[in-house]
Amino acid sequence: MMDVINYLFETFSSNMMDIPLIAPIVDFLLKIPVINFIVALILWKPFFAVIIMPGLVVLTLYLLYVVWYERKLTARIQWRVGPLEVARPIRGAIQALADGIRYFFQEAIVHREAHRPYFVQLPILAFIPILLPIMFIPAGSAVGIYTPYSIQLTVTFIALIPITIVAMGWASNSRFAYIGSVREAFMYFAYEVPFIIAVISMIFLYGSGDAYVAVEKQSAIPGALLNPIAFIVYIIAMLMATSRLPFEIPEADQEIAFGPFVEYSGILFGLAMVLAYEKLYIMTLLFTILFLGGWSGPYCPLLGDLNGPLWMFIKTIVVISILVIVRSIYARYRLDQALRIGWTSMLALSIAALVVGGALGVWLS
Amino acid sequence: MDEYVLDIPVEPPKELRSLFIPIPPEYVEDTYKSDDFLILVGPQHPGSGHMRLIVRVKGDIIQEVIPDPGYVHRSMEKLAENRLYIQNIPLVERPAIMDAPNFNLGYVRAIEEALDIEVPERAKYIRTMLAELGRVGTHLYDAAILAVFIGHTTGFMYPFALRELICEALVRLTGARFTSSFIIPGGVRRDADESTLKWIYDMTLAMERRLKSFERIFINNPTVIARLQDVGVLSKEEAIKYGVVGPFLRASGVEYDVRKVEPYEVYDELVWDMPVSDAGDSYARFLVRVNEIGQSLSIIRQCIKEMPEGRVISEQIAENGNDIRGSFYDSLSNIVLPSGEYTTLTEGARGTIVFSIVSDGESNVPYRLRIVSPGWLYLKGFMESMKGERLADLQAIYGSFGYFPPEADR
Amino acid sequence: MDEFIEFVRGGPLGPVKKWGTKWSLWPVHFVTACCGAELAHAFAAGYDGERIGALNYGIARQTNLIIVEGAITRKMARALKITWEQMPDPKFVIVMGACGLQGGIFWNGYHLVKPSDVVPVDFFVPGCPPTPEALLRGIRQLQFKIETGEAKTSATFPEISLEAGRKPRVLPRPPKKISKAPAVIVNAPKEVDWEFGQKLVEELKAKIDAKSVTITGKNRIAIKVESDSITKTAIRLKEMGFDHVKNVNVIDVPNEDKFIVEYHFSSYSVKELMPVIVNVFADIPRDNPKVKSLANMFPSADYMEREMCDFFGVIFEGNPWMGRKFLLAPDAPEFPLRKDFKLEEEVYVR
Amino acid sequence: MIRLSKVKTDPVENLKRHAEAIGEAVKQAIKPDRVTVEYPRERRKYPECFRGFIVFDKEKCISCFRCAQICPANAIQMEYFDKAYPGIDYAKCIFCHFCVDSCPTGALNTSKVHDVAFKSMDEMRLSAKQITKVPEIVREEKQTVEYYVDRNVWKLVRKKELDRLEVPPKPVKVKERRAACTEPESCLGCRLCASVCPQNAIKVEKCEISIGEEVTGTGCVLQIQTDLCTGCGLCVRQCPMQILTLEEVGE
Repeated sequence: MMDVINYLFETFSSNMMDIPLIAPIVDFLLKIPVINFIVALILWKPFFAVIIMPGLVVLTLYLLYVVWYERKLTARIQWRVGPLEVARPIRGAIQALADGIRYFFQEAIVHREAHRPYFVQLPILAFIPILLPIMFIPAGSAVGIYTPYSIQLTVTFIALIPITIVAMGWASNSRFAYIGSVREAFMYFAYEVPFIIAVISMIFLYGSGDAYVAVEKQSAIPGALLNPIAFIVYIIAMLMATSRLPFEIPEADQEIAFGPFVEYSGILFGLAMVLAYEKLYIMTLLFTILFLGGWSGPYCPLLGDLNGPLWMFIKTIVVISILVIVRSIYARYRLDQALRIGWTSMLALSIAALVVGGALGVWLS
Repeated sequence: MDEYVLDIPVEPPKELRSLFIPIPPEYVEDTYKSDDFLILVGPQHPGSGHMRLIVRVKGDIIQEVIPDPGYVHRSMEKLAENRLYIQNIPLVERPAIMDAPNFNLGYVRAIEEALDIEVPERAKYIRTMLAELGRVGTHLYDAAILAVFIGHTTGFMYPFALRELICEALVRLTGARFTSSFIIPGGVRRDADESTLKWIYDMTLAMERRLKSFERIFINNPTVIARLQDVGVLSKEEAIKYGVVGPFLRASGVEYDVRKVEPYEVYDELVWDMPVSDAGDSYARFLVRVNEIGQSLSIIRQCIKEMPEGRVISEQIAENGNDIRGSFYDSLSNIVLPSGEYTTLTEGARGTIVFSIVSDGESNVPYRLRIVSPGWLYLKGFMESMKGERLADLQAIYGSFGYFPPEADR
Repeated sequence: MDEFIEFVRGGPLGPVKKWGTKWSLWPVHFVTACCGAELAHAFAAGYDGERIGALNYGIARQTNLIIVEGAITRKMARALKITWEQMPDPKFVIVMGACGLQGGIFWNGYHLVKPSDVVPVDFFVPGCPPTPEALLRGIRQLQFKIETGEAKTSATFPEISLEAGRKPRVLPRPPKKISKAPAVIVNAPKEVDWEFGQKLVEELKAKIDAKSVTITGKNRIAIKVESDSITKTAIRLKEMGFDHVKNVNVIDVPNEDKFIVEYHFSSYSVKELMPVIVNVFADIPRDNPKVKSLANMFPSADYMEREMCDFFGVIFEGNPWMGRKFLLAPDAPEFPLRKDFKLEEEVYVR
Repeated sequence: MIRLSKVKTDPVENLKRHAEAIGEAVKQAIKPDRVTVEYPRERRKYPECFRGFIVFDKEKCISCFRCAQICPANAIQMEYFDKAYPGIDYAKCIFCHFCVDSCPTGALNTSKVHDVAFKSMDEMRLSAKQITKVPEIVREEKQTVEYYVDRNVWKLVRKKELDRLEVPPKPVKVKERRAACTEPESCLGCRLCASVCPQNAIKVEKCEISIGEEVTGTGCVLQIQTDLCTGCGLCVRQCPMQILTLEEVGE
């Protein structure tokens, strides 16, 4: 038993995040039994990447931030104030927490017509395709599982998310949920092909599906400037994939009353509703790696290994903060219009991006 | 490709057989047999207020829409037969409270026509101004609802912010934000003072500036144009056939505005234009109203500029020239109309309002008061225009008609 | 399970739950009547209810507050009940507007239900419509209620002492005067200066087999016909350019034992006829109220004929919707606009 | 007439429109034109003609029933104390203020109170005793807001002061009136006027009616004590023969 623990401790401590800023504290903690094991586990690079940064903990903080920020920014553009009174000194920043708590304690109704097991499981199951890509997305030296195909793998897992949403709609067994599921499936068709082609064009450009290679290649010029067409296609595909306006078609609350999520309530709805934000987070992480130079940024020696994840997180938050503005600018397209955009202009653009990416890739190599 | 029909015995869902769904069971069965789908939109639905639409879709294409109105039917016509003429003023305002001055004006004009009351000039100007304020307010309201129906929340907030100005103007004039009950037979209840008029004048200019923001972010927004253009087209012939009214009729190319064809109050003395479009689609319906807002603001400014001094209530009604306070009951409670039927047309914001009072010549309550609101008149055209469109267009067309069920159901 | 619920309510997590619920009162999008306009104001840029944590949102399952916006009709009451039942606990109801309280101006209407009879109500906000401030005050009071567990009216009315007196034997007369034997004349002639009208009347007289053609005012003409020749008249009018029906009206005259059925025709396509309204009316017997429908010829008359059938029980033969309630709830009283259906009378003395 | 036509939707136009919309949003995000009244913390200033909760002045009331009878919602019902005073049911009141305008003595007056939430409908049925003063409401505000417009801008002006909610009573311009009998000979002697008079100012006395010198029967004579009469007009409205009127007094 002790051997196993010792072995694990050795494994963890040999591959720890090296952060000079908190090094004395870590060193001190490592001397205490039991706690040293926990500290080593937390600072173990794969664990740190998946659970702390850019994984679960940061994801939760991000969710609280982005929901509040989106509401606040929208309110600002709309001549009003947005969430405020819940915590006036910090401009209502914990509004999302209040909503979350309310959802958590609210009754979760499973209606009679629903397919009970799936109806309850699916919002939780949907976390799997959200968390899996995080395991493969590296952030500097913090990486869950290193593989040279991390970009391809991430794209694959992202493609799984709509399936869970469609399944939720099916399990709800309601008219609007049904229509919403069909719309989700259609939207999937609209963005997936241009999205994958855009990613492939970047892989061509970098000559590898390895995130480290991609970031290294962008050390001089970021990918957004290398292949701006792919950049645009990716952004639009991201809006479509995360059902943000103007492509908020599957959820479309005024048309089909939140589509697949129409019957969800309480904590289940809370889980289902943040799916889109989580998806946005994952896709933006990938976006940062592909187009914005990933975790590269001015190096602060005090932070050591934390530099990479931190820069990546900052870039992601900035990108998302800019992206959420579209919510207050655009109206919702119709399904057929979105499909038309996907299969005409976006497909054409993505193929152009492929050509550019291929040519540049050959030239660069 | 051949179409295959599977002859599977279909069991229509139980909830569609309820007494409260006003369609025959055969229709439901027929729908399910022919591979269609029935969707009930409303009454509790984020994209439909207070009414139910029974939508029959084939795939994504709407085959037929059956309205199920009456969710806000508040028995106005019956109540009117039980109240004094003057007590009916708040009642007739309630169908569309954002357009209250126009409804109020229509009803009061019917009484004045019966009694041959000459309204003082100043009162006429104030009434016209009120009616136009109501029109601007309603158009803004409808624009906001249209915006939220197609998912544009900023487009919802801006007009409602601008409506605050209208409400403030109404408060300063009449004392109430919405239901002013300000127009009474023979004039208006109170005179408008100079500072209020100046405030309203400035307000129209400030509003025009703010409307520019709205124009940039919503009216000219390419997603909005994509959603609305060529959707829910009513040709001129169809519009006439279904008896569509108001801006929706003008959007189909018919040059009909009660203010032009049968001018009342001071509309024939003011300079204004009637926006007409030939397109007949949702965007034309919206644009016509946007243009009307500009015209109405101009009318309000002209009213304030040209408003003469003098009484605001006719001598036939009250002795106090500028304020009915104190003698309201004595002057107005015992109105008896001569026997006959009196019908007035008024151009409300959403179209023609028909008030038809039947009096027996002895009672001081109407024998029968028939209110035909614009919503009720264009409901048929609204339903027909949705045929053949996509399901997502239902909300866009709904919003473009500015359909307000309380107004239609009365 | 009950123990678990009890634990959540009163256990150590209770205050957290209360705090979350207090600052996250999301009203469901349930528009019931015209107060919805003020509700929208309260949540739009002018007042922005989102400030105090209330976000107007979607449907019942995801929200925890119903704001009943004014009148609840017999038809809507069912929807209100269903919405209430769909909503997960804890849930609250605020009723705004006089119509939702005691009926307001529609207090004796035949189609109204009090929301407090349908669902338990936490707060009532008076006004017609209430100002957005009043609605926000309702939400504020609800927040206090969640926090302290005790509902409080947000105003106190200072009372002066007065001795109760006796009701006198004779109470003042109600102001209403209603004729016992009303003489209903739809086509009362009126002298007006209207040249085109004279010409039009001559033309109508020549074309239509009418009992009488009268000018009842500027731009208004009334034509009295037999009940079975309404269709014929309508065809003639259509040929002349009257292309739509503005109004279908029925007047109940019980003391003459008849209904008067009116169709108001007007024109959009001929410029001179635009302001003119031609009222074609006919008497039909009260015990067998049947008349031919014009819905096929004039689709604009369709819904109004259905409505009149609801109100008076007049059968428009040929309209496919006869006999099924259109505007009224299935449980609404039969033919409420007939004169023999009486409403509750006003009371002026407590 | 303004003729509108279809809008062009070519890509160049569309790009321009996209840019305009995004530009507007970015402009607002940087420098917002906020117009929100933060209600519980601040109160919007309403003008004095605002129709809010009604305040009743008992001293001026003449129990004329005009308010109760004009009320379209039948929210006002009279209660008998020493006289009949109006009680208001705010569960029905629609704030049309027909009653305030009908009151010939100005006993009813408006106030700026409008934001009240009640916990039950019984509490909303206020008696005349409770409406004599402006209700004390929960006020959380620190400042007052006013809408300011000029020809270019619309903005909020905030002042660090609390708005007064009562409105000073405005004088009513109605002349004082007294009941008078126009056709004494038509009087039926039904005594309805006397029994409905809140002041007991009308006395009906039997008298003999004579034509020439011959006594033809007994009739009644109305004696209206003008010093007691308040001019409420109840008798005028009650009289089945409509022989009573209100006459203006003096100057």
